[in-house]
Amino acid sequence: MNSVASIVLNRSFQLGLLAVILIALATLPLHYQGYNIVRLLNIFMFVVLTVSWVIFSGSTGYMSLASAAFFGVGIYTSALLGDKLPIAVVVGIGALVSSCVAFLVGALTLRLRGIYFAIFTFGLVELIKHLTLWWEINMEDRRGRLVVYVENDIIFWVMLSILVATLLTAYFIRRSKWGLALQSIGENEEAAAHMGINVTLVKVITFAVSALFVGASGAIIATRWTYIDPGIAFNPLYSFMPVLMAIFGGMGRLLGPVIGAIAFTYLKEELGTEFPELYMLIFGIILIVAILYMPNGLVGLIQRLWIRGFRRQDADT
Amino acid sequence: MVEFLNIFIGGLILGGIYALIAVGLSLQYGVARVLNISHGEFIMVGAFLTWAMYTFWGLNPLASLAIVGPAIFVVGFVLHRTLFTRLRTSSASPAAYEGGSLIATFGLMFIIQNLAIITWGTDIEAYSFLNTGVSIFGARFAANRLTMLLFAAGICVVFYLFLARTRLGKAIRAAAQDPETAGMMGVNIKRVLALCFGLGALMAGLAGSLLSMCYPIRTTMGLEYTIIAIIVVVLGGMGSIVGSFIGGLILGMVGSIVLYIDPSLSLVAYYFIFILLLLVRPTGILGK
Amino acid sequence: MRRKLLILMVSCTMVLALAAPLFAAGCDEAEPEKEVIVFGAARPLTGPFAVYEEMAFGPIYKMWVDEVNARGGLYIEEYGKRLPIELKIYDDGSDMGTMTSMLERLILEDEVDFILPPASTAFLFAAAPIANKHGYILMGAEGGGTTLTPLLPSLPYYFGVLNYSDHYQMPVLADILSDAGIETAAIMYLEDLHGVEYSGVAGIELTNAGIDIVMTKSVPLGVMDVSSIINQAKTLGAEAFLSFCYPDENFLAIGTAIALDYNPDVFLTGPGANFAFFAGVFGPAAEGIMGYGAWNTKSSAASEDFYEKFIALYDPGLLDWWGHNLYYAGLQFFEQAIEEAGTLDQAVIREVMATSTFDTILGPTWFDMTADGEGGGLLAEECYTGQVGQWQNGVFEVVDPGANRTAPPVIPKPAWPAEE
Amino acid sequence: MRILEGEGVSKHFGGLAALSNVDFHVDAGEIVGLIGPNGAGKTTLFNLVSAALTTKQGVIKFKGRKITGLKPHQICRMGLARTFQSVKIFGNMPALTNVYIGSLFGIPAGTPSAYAAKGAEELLEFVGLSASKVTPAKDLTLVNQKRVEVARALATKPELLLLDELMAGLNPTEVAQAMELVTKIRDRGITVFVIEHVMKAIMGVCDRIIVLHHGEKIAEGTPQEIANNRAVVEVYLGE
Repeated sequence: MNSVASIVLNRSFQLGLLAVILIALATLPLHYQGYNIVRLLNIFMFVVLTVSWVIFSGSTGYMSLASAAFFGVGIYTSALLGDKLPIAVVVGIGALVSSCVAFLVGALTLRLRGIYFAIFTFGLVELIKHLTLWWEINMEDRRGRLVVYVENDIIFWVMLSILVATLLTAYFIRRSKWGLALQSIGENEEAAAHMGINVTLVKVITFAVSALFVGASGAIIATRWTYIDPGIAFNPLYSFMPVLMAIFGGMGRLLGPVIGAIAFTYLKEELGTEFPELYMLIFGIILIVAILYMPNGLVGLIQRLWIRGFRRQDADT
Repeated sequence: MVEFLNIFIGGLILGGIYALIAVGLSLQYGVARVLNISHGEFIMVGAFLTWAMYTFWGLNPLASLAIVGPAIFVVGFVLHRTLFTRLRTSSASPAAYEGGSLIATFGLMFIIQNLAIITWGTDIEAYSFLNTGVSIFGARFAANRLTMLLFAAGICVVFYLFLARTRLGKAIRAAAQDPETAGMMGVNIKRVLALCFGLGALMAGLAGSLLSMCYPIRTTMGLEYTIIAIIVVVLGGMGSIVGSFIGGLILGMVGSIVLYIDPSLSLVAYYFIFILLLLVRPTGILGK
Repeated sequence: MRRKLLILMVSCTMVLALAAPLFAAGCDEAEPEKEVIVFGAARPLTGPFAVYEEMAFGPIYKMWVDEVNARGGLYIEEYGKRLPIELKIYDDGSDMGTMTSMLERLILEDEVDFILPPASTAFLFAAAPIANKHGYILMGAEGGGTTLTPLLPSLPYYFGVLNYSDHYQMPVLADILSDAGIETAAIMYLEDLHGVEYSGVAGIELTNAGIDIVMTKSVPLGVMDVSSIINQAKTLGAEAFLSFCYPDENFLAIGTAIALDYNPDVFLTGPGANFAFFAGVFGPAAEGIMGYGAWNTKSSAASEDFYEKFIALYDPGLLDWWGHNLYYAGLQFFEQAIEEAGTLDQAVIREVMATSTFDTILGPTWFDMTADGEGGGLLAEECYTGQVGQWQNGVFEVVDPGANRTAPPVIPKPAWPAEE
Repeated sequence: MRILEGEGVSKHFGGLAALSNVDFHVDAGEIVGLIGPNGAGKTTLFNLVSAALTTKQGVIKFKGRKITGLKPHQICRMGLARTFQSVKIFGNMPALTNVYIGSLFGIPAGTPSAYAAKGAEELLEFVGLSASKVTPAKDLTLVNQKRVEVARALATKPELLLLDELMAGLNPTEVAQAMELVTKIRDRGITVFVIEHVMKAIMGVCDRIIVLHHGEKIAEGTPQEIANNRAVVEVYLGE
């Protein structure tokens, strides 16, 4: 046991394992064209949304419900430019535009705290949605747009790249001085400011960085949806889902939101297909049970069971 | 003059609807600290109960208020005594409780909606009740909408008096200010919080009953009303009953004016005002 | 240390759990003998579009499947026997992302034999290219519209069934109105694909027919008061009021018009007026209101039979006098095309559908394909039982000029019933 | 040398004047006390100096440079640190991290992290908390939380330290320790400006005392002078 553990805990072994997983995922579309490509890329997308949300909201404690706005901006970028530019460029532009929107919003609103910030960001999604709608109807006399078609394996690779970028960013922010600043803002913003942290700058930039990935994933996933309109692009569901997934997984460490998003997406799809008539009921019950019995999320629960298991093992030997 | 009345009374009616939708949520968040995403589901259930009783038993929708209100109150009260009380005692901090209860109400939303779909299906239901015109100084209004306004105003006044004048109402306000101190002063905090949640649900149910007189209803409509309620509550100031009423009226008036100028801008205007107000005065019109 | 180990084990487990189906999918099992034909669909069982599943295409495809199975299934020559139909319905929660994924899941993972369409025009637009990419026939149900028409040449597997704005509702409406001497019309439309399209097409068709559009106002989804619009239409004295919205707004418009005593000669609404329960909701006030459509039991003997079958199974209030006979006829057509082809090969069936005429409850039924025959098709104009309907004495009469007409239009419509 | 000076500093909340036209100064190397009854405007003054609040009336200068209009983090990096009346620690972080953050961000050029970590440990030891390095700050006693705040403020390498009621709620032994700590801070070459209610402490440790009442400065002088000042005695006894 011990020797296995020491191999498993070896850092280069871990990195190697990660590399193997990454290569396995990246080469998957080369020899496989089935639905799991779609399933995986949906999971990637929700992991990106959730981890991006956690990068900013998880540490600072500002609960953002703006994900759907950034996501929608990405989607619209794709709808507007998808047939004019290479898809990688479109994704990049989607990311940047989202990020700029986030920067502006952040600069305007980050003095709002607690539930007010959450509700403001939510209102923002609706405002952008209705403005776009109004613009399309009154200025362009149309509603909705067809999005350029892209092969699933291309979407998969782009989404995988966004995922890797998101995870790396989240990981390095967490380990850096910047992450410490974010955390101290979450603990006590006033004290952080008096300790020499430029809280406004830190918050706004982090907010903008987190929106990069959300916008990028919106831009690429739009090509799968083929047709979009403001109601579809700025769906508040995409604001709530990352929050639910992060809390479901547990926010203590990076792995929590990742596992939360994976488990949640998987569960939702399987329940929706296995029990289409009852899945909302089951899903609702799972949510309530989870919040009652897993205060630290899925990861917290696994950890508790693990530690208990270890104790028993220790007692046995 | 007629145009002014059209806009003004039209605004009052809309405002009354918005206020009614929001008051319950305001109480639930302001006192019980639950941002109830399933609020709209309670509205939906109230609407469907009223519709069902009218369609199958011929019961007057206004009479059904007396049944719908208490029934939904009991559901809300029991939910809080079981689910939310447990959650509150096991939460590490008030912030954790707010987050946790948010998720729990999401769960409730799914559960209630699914049960409603099983019971009533997903089609549109509607019935005609008092669908005639009433003339006020030459301006015409739908009788059912005016009735709804009167009842909404009446319910909100009674509710306000209950909070302001009765012993129980004072206990609720004390709990809203400072639950711990209120607890020490002999207020049974668990019961008061459950009461608030129940009352919030009751208000949602009544709102649903009244709404069903004027609008078609669907089992999937809940979230739309929750969103309106959140806007009004934030506009008025969280936890302030009077604030919700004023917030509703302002939104209604603005809505009425914008509908007169350019209907397509009405929702844009709502969210614009909402966002502007949050920037200028984040605690809402009557917030502290 | 333990924590790290734990994290690692958890991630490995998850990766394995995800990878497992990949390997499973990789192993080819021996093809078992074909026992059933699976029809799959991503339908909105929940969310705002759930109403479609309950009232529009939902009851029809279920009814059709039961009937086919009662006959023992579809006879496929290739297998030399009848194969019963099995439905595989997933919930898309009225979310575009879920719908597109579910559709691909049905095609790629479940490998269903055929797919049925998702609900609403926008979703149909999204589904059509996906179906086409995988070579699956997509018979459209609730939805269709001008936006899709220019794409038809690139969508050989798409077969649209429902009639819509310029196919051929608004031209017919313009004829009806000009025949009745209507000179002015007011339009209220919903800010969505449906509303924008109808108001646009109606604007052109009515103006061509010499009718003056005196007002065009759009309302957002979720509008809670339309009195200013009704008041304006009343002030302008518009002889026809056209509400191109969904039931929520259409019902609101009618209720408001009654309360504000605006009784135009013609009152037409989009989806809402075409449902049987509409007459129940509005009672005598429904009298004279027009809607998209249309068919009724007088349209043909086959319509009468279909009506009887429907009400034996479902609440009569769910009946849709616009699309139900078309959806059913579409499925009957599909069924005969499959049997005629004698195989489950979609490309073969597609050719049969594009070139054949089959008998359905509409009578002889065929699709008009795009010019070169290489694109998709729309149900031929001659097959429709009507384009515009009007409530008269509790019946949704077809009031089109010509052979489809079941009753002449009543214009001006009767006054709203007196106050009780 | 005047390290801190204010001229005509005023602050209104709504219609209420929390501070009106206050002139004050602190010389380098001094320990200056700021006293006054509750609501006299003491914390408001600290908040203005550290930019937690802003005002357009009056000028505040630090090391001869005008600092009104700057942001809190800028003031901190200029070498002016503070603690808070009600402790504002980073509760879920270990005590050491609290201090570490101060040294990481509070210095203009930033400190190399290894060096910062070492400095942080040293400062924890300085305030007598080397035993609780890894304890989450929220689990410490109030006294120790206040000490963490002091160490955290010191980590930003200040030239002037504002201490807001360091001794409130402490028992006599702890007050004595705190007094000793204040002196030790000054011995490190840091000027100290303190708000205090514990009279014995402030009289014992301060070189000079400023008295505020209803937002106005009513007296200034050595502890001896203040103790004998009639206006001050009236304010305190008349309460």
